[in-house]
Amino acid sequence: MNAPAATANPSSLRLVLTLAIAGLLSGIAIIGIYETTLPTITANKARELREAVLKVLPGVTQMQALVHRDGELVVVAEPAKDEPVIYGGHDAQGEFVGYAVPAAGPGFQDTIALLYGYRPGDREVVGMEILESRETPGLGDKIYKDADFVAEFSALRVDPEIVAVKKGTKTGPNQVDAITGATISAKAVVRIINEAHTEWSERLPAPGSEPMLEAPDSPVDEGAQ
Amino acid sequence: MKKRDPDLLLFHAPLLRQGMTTPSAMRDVVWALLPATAASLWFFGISAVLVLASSIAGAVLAEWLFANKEARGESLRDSSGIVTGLLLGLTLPPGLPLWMAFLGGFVGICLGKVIWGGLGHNLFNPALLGRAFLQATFPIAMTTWVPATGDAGFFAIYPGNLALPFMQVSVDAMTSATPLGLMKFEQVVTPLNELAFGKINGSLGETSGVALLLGGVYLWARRDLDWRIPVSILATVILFSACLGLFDAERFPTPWFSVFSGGLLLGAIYMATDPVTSPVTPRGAWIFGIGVGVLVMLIRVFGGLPEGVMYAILLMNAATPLIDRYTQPRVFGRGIESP
Amino acid sequence: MDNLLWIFVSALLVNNFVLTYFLGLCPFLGVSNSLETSARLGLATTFVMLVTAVCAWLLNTYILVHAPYLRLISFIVVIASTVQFIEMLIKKLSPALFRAMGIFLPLITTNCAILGLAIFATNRGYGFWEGIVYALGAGIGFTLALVLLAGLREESELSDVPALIKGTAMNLIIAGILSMAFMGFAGLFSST
Amino acid sequence: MKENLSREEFLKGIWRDNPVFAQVLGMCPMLAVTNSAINAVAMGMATFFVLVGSSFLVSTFRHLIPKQVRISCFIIIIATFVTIADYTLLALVPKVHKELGAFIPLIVANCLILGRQEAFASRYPTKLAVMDALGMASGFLLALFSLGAVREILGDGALFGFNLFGANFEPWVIMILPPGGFLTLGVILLFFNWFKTKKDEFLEDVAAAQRSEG
Repeated sequence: MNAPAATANPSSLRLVLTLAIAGLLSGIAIIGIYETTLPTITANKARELREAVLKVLPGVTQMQALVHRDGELVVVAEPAKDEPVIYGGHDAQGEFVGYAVPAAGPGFQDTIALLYGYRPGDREVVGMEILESRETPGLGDKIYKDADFVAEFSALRVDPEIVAVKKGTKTGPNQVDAITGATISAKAVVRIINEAHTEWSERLPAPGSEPMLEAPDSPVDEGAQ
Repeated sequence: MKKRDPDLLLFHAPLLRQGMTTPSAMRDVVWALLPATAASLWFFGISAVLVLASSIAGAVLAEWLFANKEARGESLRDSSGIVTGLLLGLTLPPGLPLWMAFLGGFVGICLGKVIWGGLGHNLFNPALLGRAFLQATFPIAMTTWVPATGDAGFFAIYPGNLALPFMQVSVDAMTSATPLGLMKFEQVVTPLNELAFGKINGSLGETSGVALLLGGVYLWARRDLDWRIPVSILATVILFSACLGLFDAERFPTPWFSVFSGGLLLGAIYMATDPVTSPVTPRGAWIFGIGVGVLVMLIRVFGGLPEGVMYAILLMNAATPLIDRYTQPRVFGRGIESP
Repeated sequence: MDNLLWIFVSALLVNNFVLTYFLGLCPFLGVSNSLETSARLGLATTFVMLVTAVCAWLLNTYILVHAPYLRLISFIVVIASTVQFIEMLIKKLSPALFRAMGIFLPLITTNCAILGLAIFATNRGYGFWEGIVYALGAGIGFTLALVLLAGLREESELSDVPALIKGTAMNLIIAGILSMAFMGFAGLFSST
Repeated sequence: MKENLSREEFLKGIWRDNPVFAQVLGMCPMLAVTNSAINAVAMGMATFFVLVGSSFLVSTFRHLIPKQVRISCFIIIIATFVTIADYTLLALVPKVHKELGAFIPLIVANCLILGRQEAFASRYPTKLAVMDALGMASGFLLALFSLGAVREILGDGALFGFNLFGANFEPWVIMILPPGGFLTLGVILLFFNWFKTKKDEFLEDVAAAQRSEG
């Protein structure tokens, strides 16, 4: 056996020095990899977000981040940490189409995070995409795997509030057919959207006076960041 | 080998009074289940026979395959495999594919008995383990409730029953919700007399509360069951519902609805009382029963699932070693604080 | 964002650290073969979890916003030194408690449940109180799972478990059964 | 002789001392992500990288690291490799990274990795240490893959996302849920035990036969 060759009683200076050097080298390595991968990671995230926003707001080709500060909705390039943010979607001509609102809340198994598109002019939810969920495979995961259920959110009135009803008994424009066997998951999605809507509706400006698109895309340039 | 003082052994259940043998106790349970079985045949026809037979076959096959050579004859004769299969079958939906019922019986015996070294050593109720496995494995099939055959006649088989092994049900079954599901998701209350006498949707055995109670009385009269457990479970459920009713009578179920709906009676009388997997001391039995009652109501009212009897009993099975340990009359005697 | 009751119940039962995230299995499989040991280990872990949650919140709020890449390293260093510090503190203040808890403290340093708690709380963006409640739920849930498993395991060691299954395989299967039973808690308090 | 030694170090990790099946090490943070073969392999690869990398460094610098602070040094080295793996996966395969989520940083707490540094890499020359790490890491990868494959085949009717049994297969959902992880590993260990017992019996029979002949 080769015992570690360190002497029986190394000075404490040596101990501290070893740790310091190890820490320093590790720091350099970590910062190195962080700086190298950062551009790709940021680009990936931006693309993912963009794809989700375009999905929940049909007809949208450009977007900008909006936050609520001092009683009005302002355009920001980089929202601060922990600041709730929504996205304004505009079509190719720069006309405002709707908002994409991220929301989250408890589901059947764990937190469900989603993004929904909202057109304030029609007071309608026009699209919904689940970003994160651990719902039961085969049942609860229908909230994103079942195209019929997702399609329920393509023209859905928010007044007085969205309601999930037993499958096949849908009567009003504010009702969603729940999923047989996964009522809780379906209701959770509806509740999350309702809560987020209540929270945001008072912060949104009157229809027609939405923030203008500040940095229009150079002629539609998909994928480039 | 065995480390403890033989006086302290409390796991050689089933603990029986003198003159009783395991086969006779098991046979009593089969007799007691007759009314409920008959009710399930009456309401669900030939499908009930097929589902029950499949789960019994699965259980008995597992028992036979894994028993020691010497014990093989014995373990079959004490008919505990049949009881497990029958109990499991009674908790299954009538339209369940038969291969799933078979698998449930097989897995129930494997997980519930074989790995523990056979009857008397298991810590969980084998029938409920089989059902929990099926519920987790085939959540859709296990929550597809077909309505009672009624007019279609005794020999009408639910199409779901005949799915090929490992395959899905290809036909869309006519489904409907159980009274608990109706209550929880649509706020529809099923009238009490239907709950008590049957013809409600649900698993095979839970359709008629009265039939289950009859069997319970028989078991009690034969002294095969510790009356403290069903009594404490039912009392807890009634009290819990009554308290909730004080807050909001509209939203929460009434006490009688809670008792007669779902698998509560089946679970409280036949499964929670399994002498092997419930505490031995009277005080332990009360704690066990109250625990089951509270968990059932917690899951039914505040949980995501409409029914929680199976989970409540399994969870209290898991806690039984702890209950036994802390309700022993001062044997370990160190007054360790209960965690 | 999420309400506190749900965070607590979710960490305690629905998403129990041991039974659904498989965190902290090493103590279950390796260390705890008796009920008392498990209970003590669980309590010690809960305590360290609470302290870790506070530290993680401090780190996240004041340091890691500027240098997110140091997250992992700083969490490990903080957990290791917290455990060391608590050990010294307990030794000084209550030798009896130290004797009861002492040997478990170093083990906790390598318990993935602690690091897991810090990372999950960060990923979920929990604030101060949410973090505390989350840690409390996770810790008590860890203790509960460990104690239940230890009770079952003690009992199973006294029965004629076939030689092939005895040991780790049996413990894993018991854990699987318990995990199956805990599935009944899914959705608890999620709609209130 | 030297060649044999390093081959021996490599092979022992794959079967005889397989970290999961034989030593039951390092699976706590890993079981959670073995619900599909692809996740299991991704996690296994990340662990592979971390284990081999840190064994190489630890063994190369083993004479420079004082005994008193060796554990801290090991942890710093391991954590650095884990952070590198984390960012690399996030940049290259964001989809897989999302599935593995918070479990990648938890590789740090894998007792297998720290255990190999303490028991092997800090005592032996670089070549042997790397062989040992390669063997252990391959054994670990193999174990994770078999778990992930069993769970995905039964739980989803597919392997690496390719459907195996046709559209009508009824998936065993429990297999991709947590209880399935515990039960599958339990059953695999059972088979491992069974195999070992059979092998021991066989060897004993052979030995007995030789004795009686001799």
